[in-house]
Amino acid sequence: MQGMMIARAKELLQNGTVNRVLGWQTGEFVYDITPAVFETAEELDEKFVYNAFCGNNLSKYLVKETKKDGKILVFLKPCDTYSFNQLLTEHRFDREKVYAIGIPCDGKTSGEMVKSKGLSGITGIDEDGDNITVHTIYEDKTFNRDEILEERCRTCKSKKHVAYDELIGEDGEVLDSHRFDMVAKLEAMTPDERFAFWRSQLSKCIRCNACRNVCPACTCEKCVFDNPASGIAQKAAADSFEENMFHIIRAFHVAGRCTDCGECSRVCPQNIPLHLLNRKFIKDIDELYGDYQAGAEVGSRAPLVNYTAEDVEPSIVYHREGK
Amino acid sequence: MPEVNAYKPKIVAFCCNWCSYAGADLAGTNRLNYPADVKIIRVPCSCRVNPMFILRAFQRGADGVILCGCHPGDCHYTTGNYYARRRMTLLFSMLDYLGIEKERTRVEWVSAAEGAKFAATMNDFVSTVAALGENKRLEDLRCKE
Amino acid sequence: MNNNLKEQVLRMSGVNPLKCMRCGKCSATCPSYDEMEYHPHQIVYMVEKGEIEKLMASPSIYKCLSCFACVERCPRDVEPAKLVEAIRLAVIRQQGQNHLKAKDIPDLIEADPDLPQQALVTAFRKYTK
Amino acid sequence: MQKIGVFVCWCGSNIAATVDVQAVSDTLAKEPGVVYATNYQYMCSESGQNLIKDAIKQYGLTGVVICSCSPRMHEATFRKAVASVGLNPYMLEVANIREQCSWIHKDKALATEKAITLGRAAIAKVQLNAPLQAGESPVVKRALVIGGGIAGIQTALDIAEAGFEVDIVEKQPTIGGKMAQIDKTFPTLDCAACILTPKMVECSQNDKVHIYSYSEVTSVKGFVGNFTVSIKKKARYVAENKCTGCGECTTKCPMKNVPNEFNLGLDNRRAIYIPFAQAVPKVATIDPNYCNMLKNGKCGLCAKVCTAGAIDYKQQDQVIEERYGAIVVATGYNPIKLDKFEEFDYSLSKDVVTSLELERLMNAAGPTGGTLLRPSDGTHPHTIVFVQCVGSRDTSGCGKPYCSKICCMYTAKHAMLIREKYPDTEVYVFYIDVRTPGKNFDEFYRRAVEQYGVHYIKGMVGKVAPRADGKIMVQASDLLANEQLHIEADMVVLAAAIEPDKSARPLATMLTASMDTNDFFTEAHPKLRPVESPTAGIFLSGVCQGPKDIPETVSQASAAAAKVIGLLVTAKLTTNPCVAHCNELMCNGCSSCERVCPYGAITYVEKEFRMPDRTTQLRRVASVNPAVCQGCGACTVACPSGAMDLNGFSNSQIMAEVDAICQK
Repeated sequence: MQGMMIARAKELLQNGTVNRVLGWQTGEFVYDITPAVFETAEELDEKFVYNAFCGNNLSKYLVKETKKDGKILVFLKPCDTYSFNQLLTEHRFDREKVYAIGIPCDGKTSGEMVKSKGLSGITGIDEDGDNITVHTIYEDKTFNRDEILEERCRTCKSKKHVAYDELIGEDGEVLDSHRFDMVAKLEAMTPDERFAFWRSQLSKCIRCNACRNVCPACTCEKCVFDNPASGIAQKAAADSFEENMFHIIRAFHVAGRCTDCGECSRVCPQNIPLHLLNRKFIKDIDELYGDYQAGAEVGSRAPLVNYTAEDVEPSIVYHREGK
Repeated sequence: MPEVNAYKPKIVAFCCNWCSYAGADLAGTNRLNYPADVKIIRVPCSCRVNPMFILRAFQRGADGVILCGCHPGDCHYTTGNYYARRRMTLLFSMLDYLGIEKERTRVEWVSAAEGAKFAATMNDFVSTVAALGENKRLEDLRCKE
Repeated sequence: MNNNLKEQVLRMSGVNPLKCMRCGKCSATCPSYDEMEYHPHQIVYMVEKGEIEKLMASPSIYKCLSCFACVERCPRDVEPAKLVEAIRLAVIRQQGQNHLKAKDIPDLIEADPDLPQQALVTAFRKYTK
Repeated sequence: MQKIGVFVCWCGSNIAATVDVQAVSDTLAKEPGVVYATNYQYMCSESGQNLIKDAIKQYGLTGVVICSCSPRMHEATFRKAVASVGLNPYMLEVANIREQCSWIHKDKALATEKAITLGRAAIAKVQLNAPLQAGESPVVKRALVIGGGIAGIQTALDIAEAGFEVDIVEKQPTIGGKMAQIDKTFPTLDCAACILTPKMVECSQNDKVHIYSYSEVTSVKGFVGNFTVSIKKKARYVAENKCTGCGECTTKCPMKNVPNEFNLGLDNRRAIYIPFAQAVPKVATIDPNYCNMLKNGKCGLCAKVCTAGAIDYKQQDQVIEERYGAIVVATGYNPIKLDKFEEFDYSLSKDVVTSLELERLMNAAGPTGGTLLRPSDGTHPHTIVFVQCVGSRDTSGCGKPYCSKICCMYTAKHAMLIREKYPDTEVYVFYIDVRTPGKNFDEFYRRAVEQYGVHYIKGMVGKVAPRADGKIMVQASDLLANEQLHIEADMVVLAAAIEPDKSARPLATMLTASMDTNDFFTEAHPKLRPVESPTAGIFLSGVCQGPKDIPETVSQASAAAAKVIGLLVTAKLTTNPCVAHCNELMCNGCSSCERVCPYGAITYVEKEFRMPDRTTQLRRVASVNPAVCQGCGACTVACPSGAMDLNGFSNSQIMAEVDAICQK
């Protein structure tokens, strides 16, 4: 796959369709993948990678990259295409300046996931059908895919590309993913249990802002948390409003726009399951206002900037199932 | 032992200028009592109320927050309360999901003619919130244990 | 005026006589009107004034057929017939004695196992102070 | 930091009796930014306002907080006062310590504490206020009157007299409304048609007045001074400009059995009809529910007899769009349906009629030619029973909780007219209360009793039962004699409650004008602004606002017209400066705000921005049209980046209020 992608990227550079390529490269460690922009065939050969560690959603980087001259090639996994469409819906970049190639994805793992299986000294990773083989300086170890996939990939919502100029490999289908199971489990708890759960999780937050910085829905020119005029940003910890409410406010800001790509949880250094906040909103929206998948199509009207005269009353919250 | 009856809940009520604030005025004109714990903030429309304001109130020590607007279909700005309705439904559901007592938040549609409803709503809301006691949870969601 | 009795009648009936606007439609509609010393609209007013004993002593309350025409037609939802029923009950209760005691019930059931429970409950409520 | 003055009003004893005003001003004086605090008996009085003005000058105040009655009451008064001494009027905030504090609390300590908190919130808000400049918007010099009854007619004529164009939209084929159906009017007993029809004719002849009859309002967009209204002209299948109103067609049409709604179904009309002789416009209308030609293409008789060639079976509904500066609602009323009152036997017995039906039965132009006859057998009635308050003052759910106001007087009128014309007739009126507040009203009612010998009986009718011999048994109570009466009557007349026309509720939604629970339009203030809706540019005329008789309706109609004229003569309207604005530096151009804006006030522009690295960048940013924006604030919450904010109710202002209220 990686080879095909490099070859096609070179062609497109060569024939002048694009002048840059947005892809992935290895960081300090092989599992430490970072998004990168390549401008020459040599750079592609030298650094471009695509393997089971390449979880990063590249769509967000288009906001900045399309401000530059020329057209850019971007590789999009199925779930990235939803973010891609959502950003287009919000007029965040110029579609004319992007050449999008859809690529298949059988789910991604992470350095952390692999290390949790007791491996160290990781030197590479290979995929073969349902198996993923991790190479280390000590041994090669083969796993069944499901064993080491990230949570978001185990509950993958779609293998279907909803936006692309061309496709490498086969397109997949929208899946029935059980991704709301954990949300439902939380909903079934007592309020005390839920509160205990969330307090223990949110208390871990160190406010590194990684979740916000990686989130494809968080592309604001200026984030409210960085803007004293918004009334919620605090330079010093004069009060704890922002600290306490950061994740709730952020989840609300992206509600109806979040495509559930799961990047927030992937990058959280404290392993806070932030996607469970976003998924709660998505689940509620689906249940109360009808199924809605952000980014499924360009130009759709997000549920929070929409209404029907017959919408449920907020009091439904008091009457719903659960404790 | 502190006095049990000394507890007075802090209630913030956001009222839209056209219906509910006028309804509150009517309650006053008709001398309909409700507890002094309710403090009203006037906003042009229920759709002006950012969930941020509600979170802010809770975090600053409010024990209950209620949003009052025109009845759906009667919004002075035609559609404002429809958006408010969705926003608040999702916000309340989220607060409940976080384990915050759901009875601390409420939306009520009160028209300019419903002074009695306004007073009754406030009486009911204050007693509901008072029964829950102080709001500790949102004030300290991220307590370092 | 016996406030205690008035309280009791109001509580039992659930009626608020202050809602009455004195239109007299209850009396206009009452089939037993001519038999009565005090007519439905007077009964409502007398309850409001607290003259319950007068009513308890009057045969009027037993002339009421409980047809509920007054309840049906009252434009203010006052429900005079419910007041009449409450006054009758007040008479029964004032007669004071417990005509049925809790300890009597097992014997009653034993005596007639087919006795409907509903009848027992009603009797207990009616004949107990 | 602002220099804030705090002014606490006693409102006589309205506030001072429950709130320790001295303590409030003393405490608030210590708030940060407050340089002056005082209290005074009546802040809204001239001397109170002078106190504020002097303090502004003396202390160089940059912000003012008034702790007084509701801002809905006197905010405008105080703004004007501070503006007169050069302070921007939007640097003033009102803390509502009367309606929302002193009037609802009894405990002085608690009320005082609350008043202080409300004052603090207002101070916190003023700290963040910025001077705002009101914009201007033009006024379309044309008014729309919805409803062509006496209310609408009077309003339209008064507006036209001042020289402005005015359109009347009436859903019936003719203007005239309920008054056209009435025989005589109280308390003068002059003929209704003699008053009304000249006014109707004036409407058709005045070139400033344009009548859209048989038409309905289907949509209203825009705002005060600049409404765009769609009016649907229903097809009447007769060309209005050709029809001469000769009436030939209405006598030749073979469909003779169409219930005549103008006579409340007491007689029949044809499928093509002119409602009554004095109709304006005097143009025939084809009823598509009964016309054979329209239903199955057979007949065409009316087209054959029409010498003017006005019949047009192919006519279509037509939608007209027109712009107006002001809209007057005059949608009127109808008697309620009486199907829930089976005890009065209205639906079964033809001789039990409503008062409006009686009007037609006594009208010279009515089905009986003005002779009062029983609808069942056409005989003269000798005993007539009137029942008052049928469905009025009814909280049981069958009727309406309010007093319909006009019934006492028209019943006295009917009783009097019957006794005058047919002295052999016995007339009984069953009443709960006789309400006659109005000039010469009580005298009128007393005349019915003293001069005409009408039997007024305090009590209600409980049962009406027709007998096989055609008599109607009426069972009623006579509360003063304390007896139950049984009267053998020939006719029973029910004073049915009146309710707002059914078209009022959807219209209110279109106009975003508020209504009460009975579907009457609410006025902006019962005493200060009684003929205006709280929605700017919408005015109220007649029964759509509450039950009224004709004299009162006409006065209110003229009052509404005066208000409309006042608006239309204004060259430019100052617009509310509390509108949304976009901080372009933060705007993402995501279109969320545009989607929630009900007015289409937000558009997008491509704009160049200088970046920190000295490059320039073209970005799509939102731009608010302040003349169109009404300041609801929906966009401010939809905006993810917080670029959109609302003047006068900014994020930081509201948050400051929240903080002040929640302060420990």
